[in-house]
Amino acid sequence: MVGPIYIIALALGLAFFLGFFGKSAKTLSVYLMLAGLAAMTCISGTWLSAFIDGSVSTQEIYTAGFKPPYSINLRMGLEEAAFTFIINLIGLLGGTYLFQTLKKAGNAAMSVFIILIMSLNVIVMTRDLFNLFVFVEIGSIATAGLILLDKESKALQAGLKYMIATGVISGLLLIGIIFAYSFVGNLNIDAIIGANLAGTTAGMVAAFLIVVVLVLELKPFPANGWGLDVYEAANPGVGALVSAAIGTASLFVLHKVLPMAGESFYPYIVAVGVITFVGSNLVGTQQKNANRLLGYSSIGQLGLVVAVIGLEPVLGTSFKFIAFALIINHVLAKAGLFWISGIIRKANISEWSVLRTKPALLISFLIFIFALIGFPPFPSFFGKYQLIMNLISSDNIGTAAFILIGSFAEGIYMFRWVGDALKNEVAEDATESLDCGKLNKVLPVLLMAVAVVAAGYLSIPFVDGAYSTYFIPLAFIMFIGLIDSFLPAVVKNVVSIAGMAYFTYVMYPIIEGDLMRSIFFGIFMIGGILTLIPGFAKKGKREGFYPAALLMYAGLATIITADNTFGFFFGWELMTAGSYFLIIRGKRSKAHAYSYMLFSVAGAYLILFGFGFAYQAIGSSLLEGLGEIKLLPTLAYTALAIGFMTKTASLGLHIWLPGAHGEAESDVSPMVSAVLLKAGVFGLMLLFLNMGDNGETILYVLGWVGAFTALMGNLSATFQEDAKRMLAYSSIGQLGYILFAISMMTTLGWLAGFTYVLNHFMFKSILFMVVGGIVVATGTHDLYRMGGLIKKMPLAFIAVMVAMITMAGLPPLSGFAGKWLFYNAVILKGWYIQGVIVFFAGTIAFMYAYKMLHSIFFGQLKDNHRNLKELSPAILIPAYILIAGIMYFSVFPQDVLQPINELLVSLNLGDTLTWAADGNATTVLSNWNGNAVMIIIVTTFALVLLYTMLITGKTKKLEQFNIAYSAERPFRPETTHYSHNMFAGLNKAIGFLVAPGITSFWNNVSTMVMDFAGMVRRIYSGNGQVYAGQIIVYIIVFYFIALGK
Amino acid sequence: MDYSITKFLWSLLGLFIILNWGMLMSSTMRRVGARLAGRIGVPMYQPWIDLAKLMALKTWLSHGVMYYIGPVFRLVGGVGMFLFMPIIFGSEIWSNYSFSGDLILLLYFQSFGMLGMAMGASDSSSPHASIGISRGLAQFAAVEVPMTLAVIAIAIQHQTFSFNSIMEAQQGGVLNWTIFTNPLASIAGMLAMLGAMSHSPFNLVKAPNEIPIGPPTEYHSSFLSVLRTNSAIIHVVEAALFMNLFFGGADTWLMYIVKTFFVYFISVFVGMVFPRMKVEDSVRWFLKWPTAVGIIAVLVAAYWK
Amino acid sequence: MDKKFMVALLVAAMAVILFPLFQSFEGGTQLSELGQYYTQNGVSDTGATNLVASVVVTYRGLDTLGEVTILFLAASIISFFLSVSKDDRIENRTVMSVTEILSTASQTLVPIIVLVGAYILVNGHLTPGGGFQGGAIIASGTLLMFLANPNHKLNHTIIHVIESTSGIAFVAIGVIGVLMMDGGFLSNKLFDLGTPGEVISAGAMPLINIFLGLKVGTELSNVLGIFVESQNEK
Amino acid sequence: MDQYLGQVVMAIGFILAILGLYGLLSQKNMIKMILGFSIFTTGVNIIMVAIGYVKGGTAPILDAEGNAVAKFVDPVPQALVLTSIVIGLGVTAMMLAYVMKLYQDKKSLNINDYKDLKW
Repeated sequence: MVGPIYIIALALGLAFFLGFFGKSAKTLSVYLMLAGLAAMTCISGTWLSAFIDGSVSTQEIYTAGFKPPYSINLRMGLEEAAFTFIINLIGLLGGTYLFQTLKKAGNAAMSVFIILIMSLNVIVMTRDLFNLFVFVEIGSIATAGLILLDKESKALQAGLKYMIATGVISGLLLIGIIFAYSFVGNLNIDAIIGANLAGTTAGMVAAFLIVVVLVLELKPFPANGWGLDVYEAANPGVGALVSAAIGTASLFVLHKVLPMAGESFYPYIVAVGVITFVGSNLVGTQQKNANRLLGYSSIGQLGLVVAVIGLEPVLGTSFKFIAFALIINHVLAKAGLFWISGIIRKANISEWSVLRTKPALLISFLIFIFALIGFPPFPSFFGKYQLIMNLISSDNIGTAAFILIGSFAEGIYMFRWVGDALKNEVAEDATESLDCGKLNKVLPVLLMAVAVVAAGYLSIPFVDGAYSTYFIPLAFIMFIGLIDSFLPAVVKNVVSIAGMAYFTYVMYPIIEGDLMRSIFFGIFMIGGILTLIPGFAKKGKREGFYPAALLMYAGLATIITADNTFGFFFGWELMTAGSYFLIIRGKRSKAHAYSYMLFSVAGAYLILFGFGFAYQAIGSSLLEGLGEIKLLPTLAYTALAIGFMTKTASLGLHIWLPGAHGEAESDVSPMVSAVLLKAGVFGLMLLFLNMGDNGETILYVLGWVGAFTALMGNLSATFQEDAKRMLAYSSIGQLGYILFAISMMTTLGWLAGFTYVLNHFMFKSILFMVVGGIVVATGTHDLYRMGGLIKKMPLAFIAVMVAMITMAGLPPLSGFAGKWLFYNAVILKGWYIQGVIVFFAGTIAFMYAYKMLHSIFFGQLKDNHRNLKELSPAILIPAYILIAGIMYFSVFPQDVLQPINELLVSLNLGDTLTWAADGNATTVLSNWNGNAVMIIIVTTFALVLLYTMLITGKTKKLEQFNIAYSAERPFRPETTHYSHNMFAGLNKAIGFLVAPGITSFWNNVSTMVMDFAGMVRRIYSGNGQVYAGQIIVYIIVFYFIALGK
Repeated sequence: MDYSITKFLWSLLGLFIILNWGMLMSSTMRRVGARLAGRIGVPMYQPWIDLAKLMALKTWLSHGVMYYIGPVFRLVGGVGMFLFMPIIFGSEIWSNYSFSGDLILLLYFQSFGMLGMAMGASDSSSPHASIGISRGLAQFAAVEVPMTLAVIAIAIQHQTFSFNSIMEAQQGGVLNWTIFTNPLASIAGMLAMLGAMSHSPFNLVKAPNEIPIGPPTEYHSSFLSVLRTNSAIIHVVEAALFMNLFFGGADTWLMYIVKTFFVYFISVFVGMVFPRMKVEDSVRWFLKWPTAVGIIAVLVAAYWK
Repeated sequence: MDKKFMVALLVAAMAVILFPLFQSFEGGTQLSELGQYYTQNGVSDTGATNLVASVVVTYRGLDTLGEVTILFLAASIISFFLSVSKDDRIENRTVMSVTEILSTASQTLVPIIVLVGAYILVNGHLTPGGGFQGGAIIASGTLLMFLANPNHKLNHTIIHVIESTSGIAFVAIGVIGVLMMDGGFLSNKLFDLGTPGEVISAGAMPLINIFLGLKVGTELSNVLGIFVESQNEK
Repeated sequence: MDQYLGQVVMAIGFILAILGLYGLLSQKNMIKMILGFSIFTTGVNIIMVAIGYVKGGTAPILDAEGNAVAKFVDPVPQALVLTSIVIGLGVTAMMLAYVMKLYQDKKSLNINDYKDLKW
């Protein structure tokens, strides 16, 4: 194996050698430089693989032939090998990426480039403090040089600021080092660590200076204006190096040197890291410049790792994995993003929509962003999960909370960016500035994207509860993604449905015997297949649709089949990501998908937070831990409940839903409404079953929340003019019922809940499919622009009517089962007033049911709809399959409800309902025989119809306008279709209840955060001197907080 | 579960009695109203004449399938309500098909006819029909609140939703009637009844006199006869519902007739005294006083439970 | 508040932080562990009588390599972005005329300065001095030349060749140390250590000092040259 | 005097470093800032030298025979300071080059005029 010292020799020799060429042979020089970098990568790579094999042990490299501490020594161990490999790889790919730029800049720039990478290698390997200083300086100067690659005025300014800042801190570092030498008599890092430098006051000051400077090298918030300017002004290729390679090396150094300051100093490093992570991401929310935004994000991510480094004593054996996962994730994703930025060459993130013209880059971009936020299957997901678990297990709840807040803040700007990229208009001349003709620019980006996925896969063995089977559906989705651009939607639809059916078949045995899981699994999978069928009505390729839909369903399936919190959370995040991509496909969905994502991410972090307590309780990821929470159970359960309620869109957390569901594509709405929302219900059920006595208060509060959600949702639906938004609000209301029902925690309540879950799944699928199809056919969302369609679409009308009768809970259809169970449950539970609110909501539901039926199917047919035909069978077939389901449930409710009843009794929710053999259900309060009701009503209907026909006889159909209308005969359908503001009277009376108070509440919150961020970022005044002053202030404040006592 | 033909015929007989009693009651009230206004009014047999005439008129015209089926829905709603409620307390013959459900079923089945009717009238394409329906639904929603509160209060009080059990609890003297044992719930319930009966002041839905608004306006001849039949039935059934809940039910046909007349009379009498309200006012009114009374009733019932 | 006052406050606070360091300093009572080792074993280890030189060149040779690299970097970067393209260059800019004394003196002094530099450089392992010091003195000769004639042109090709050659030689010596002697990078024991005190002694140290001096001298001169030439921009 | 030589030099080093820092942070003129920086690094270098001082010690250079004739000062800081000086030189040269280039751009030496990047 080639000695690591050759990395230095090779790089320096090559750098000096390039000097021979002067200004000539530039192309050759670039190739030489790349060859050198490749050789360096190979050297560290062979070491790394040898260490992973276990065929070598840690090597100490002595220079000058003397043993340390008398001479400088380097170390090559597993960690050093890994870090140098990352750095060299980024160097190699970064050099490849910068090929043209470096060639233009000349041989000097290439020398600087290779020296920079070399210095980072030495920084990682050296065990001598002063040697570390020298190579840190080399790195700084080389960076200052590379900043100038583009020779712009801004870059010059940034470079000067950078030099001033690094100059000041390196002087202080030198003072620290020389005094450390004075106290210990040695410059060897291991010797200094062994010597208890921090034991004396002065020794502590020396150690403080060393550590604080190394922290400052990582640009901690808020003393980091100089770093941000570099990110903004430098060539993105250089930004990638600064963020990925230099940041990585600096982290390693901090880790190496930190023990000098002693155990007691670690918490301050944690604080520094967390403040940086939260602060930088928060301030970043105001940023629109892509490179500067990446700077904020880089600084934040590095801050997170700094915090992890400070947490080393706490994290124990997981430390290395967590730190490495976060670093590798940051390196790969951030380098990739910077490189994309260099290809896109658009300063403002709102212009990044041009990415859509390059699908490969767009997918890479999305992979990087989702990796940064910590979505599966990327390494940061694994790292963050384990980090939060360990933090809460070790009682560092505040730290965990702040880390999650910081992650959320990062999401705020990252998803705005994604939204811009996916939805903004592409300007006509936008592609002109693109610089992706050269393979050497694009290839590194794609490599990073592949690498970050691979790194996620490699993380599996390190996290408790992670199985490689979670990647199987992902592999299928990747396959669909690969064929996505070539095949028409029909083929992909068939493949997707087949894939889902097979997956269902394979996965079902895992949950067989668990009825609760089976029900939800059935809803997700059968619902998934049924909601995919309307896709046959769509034409074209529908690029991106199938990967997204399958991602969502894969996530849903994983949630159900997982036996541990990790798997659950893995599925939860997959589902969130998939549904986000589905929702954002709608024409006007950008803002709605954004708010959906923010609520989802916040909810997911709350869930993760709550899972931490479960992990704490049993020391593993198993779901059983949820029932064992002893540490702050109320906090944990509340966090989990709120987290799940972001998905069920309960009152206060619902504002994303109407837009997200209403504006989604016609076949996406049933997926995200009828199917997806049940994931939140499943989560809540799981939670409630485990809360035990700790949950009494929470359940009581949630009962009220559910009741008001139902009222608010239904009332808002009544006042909607937009057909799909009406259905969306209706979903909020229905989910409110469900929340209320399961909050009762009784057999009857839960039975009602399950009835609602099943009914809502069926009727909302039908409604969204059919109404979605009608919206597409008529070309309008507005109910008052439709009308009279019963004559054109009788089958659609019957489907909607059945669904609406079910929703309204009228006997004899299955909706009444829910109502009946509800009444019984409410009285037995004693939640009377809440119950009345829910029943009031129920009667209101009746109103929008009528409004929708009337406005779409009755009244006046519009002139431009005269040529409409019945909806496509692709929509009607799944709708009628679901109607068959409703009918079965209505006629034989006991077939469905009796097993569930037995399940609930076995769950100790009480035995309060008995079933007779003839289908009569009895509680202590009441009885109901669904079977008999159906027989009687059908018979009566038949007899009455017969009677009516007898006395009426054969009729002839009237013309459309053949009505008396204020003594005039109308001639325009528009003037005679009563639909707009239909319930004006109700609105006048109680419309104030649904004044958009909650929306404005959240608007105010977001404005406040934004204003705060805008205020804080004023500290980045742009003045290099001020930045230097801020560094000094930072040191002073840090000193007086940490050592002031 | 008795689905025998005998049972069916007994129910049919009950239905026939109720239909005629409903028509008689309606003509009585019309006469009472006329006298109050200083007119003579229609003869007592007028409803029968009207019904016969309407049935005899064969229509040729329809706006569509739903228009045709709307009255059917409506009548099924009325008949169904009748069938799901026992007529005479303690009588197996006159228990109808009340075994299939109880108060909850009845409360929800009320809407069945309404929805069908609403759709049928909508199918006529006349905006006036839908205007009337929208008002009716709004008012119905508001009325349901005190109604639900009253029902819940009674259910708490008697710990049952079963008609038989509720009536049973009220046997043994006038003072055992809910109106005396639970006056607050009864007040809320009776106030709700005023709305449910759609008489003045809560009859903007039909508003028969001033403007041609509301579902019945759209129907003529035999369709109207179906609706008339239903309205006769439903008035009695509604009154019987309140009788069963608050006035001890009926253990003989005589009591049935007396008590339903009395309940029905209350609603008509109020209508004669108060002028019609706008729909937003009636919504506000129902959500204010009757609801407040109902909430207190529930709280009191829950307290005494 | 006045900005300067605030800065003064900051600096004062900084002084407070640094004060314990000053306070702990006892004025030098004894040698550190490392210092002791070097004074006792320096000569036998490296064969150089100048212990500073033995530390700089041998014990901490990697630092020195880094140091050279920094100069190289600075020179490269400055040349990269201060270089003036031919089109923008004024060939001979008019400058204030230099006095007779200065120009004459420079002609005599420059060779002497270079000679002194060379001496210090060659004897670096014996007497105070070494590659850096020698190189710096040589560069001061260049400075004097520029002072005497601002339009003087340095021959960049020669400078680059010397610079690169000596740099590569430095690295090569280091690598040979690893390959041949098994002594580690930049080992001094390439050649016989010889008799301490003689010019040809101390193993590779004199050679390294020479390359170091050449490199430092050329790099500093180069930086000076670039600064001067950058003034020729139109 | 000899008794306190170490402390005196050390004090001078600290004072210079602090003054240099003050200059760097308070002067608007970028050349003066760089002068401040130079003074700061000089102060640091002096501190380094002072650290190596041993009372009564001489330069760590042996006599011609290679024998220690006297008590030496510590050679390590002396070696380190050499490196430190060169680094300081490199950094200062770079800063000056930056300032020259910036001046060509805007014809101003005031640091407040170079705030194009912020927030």
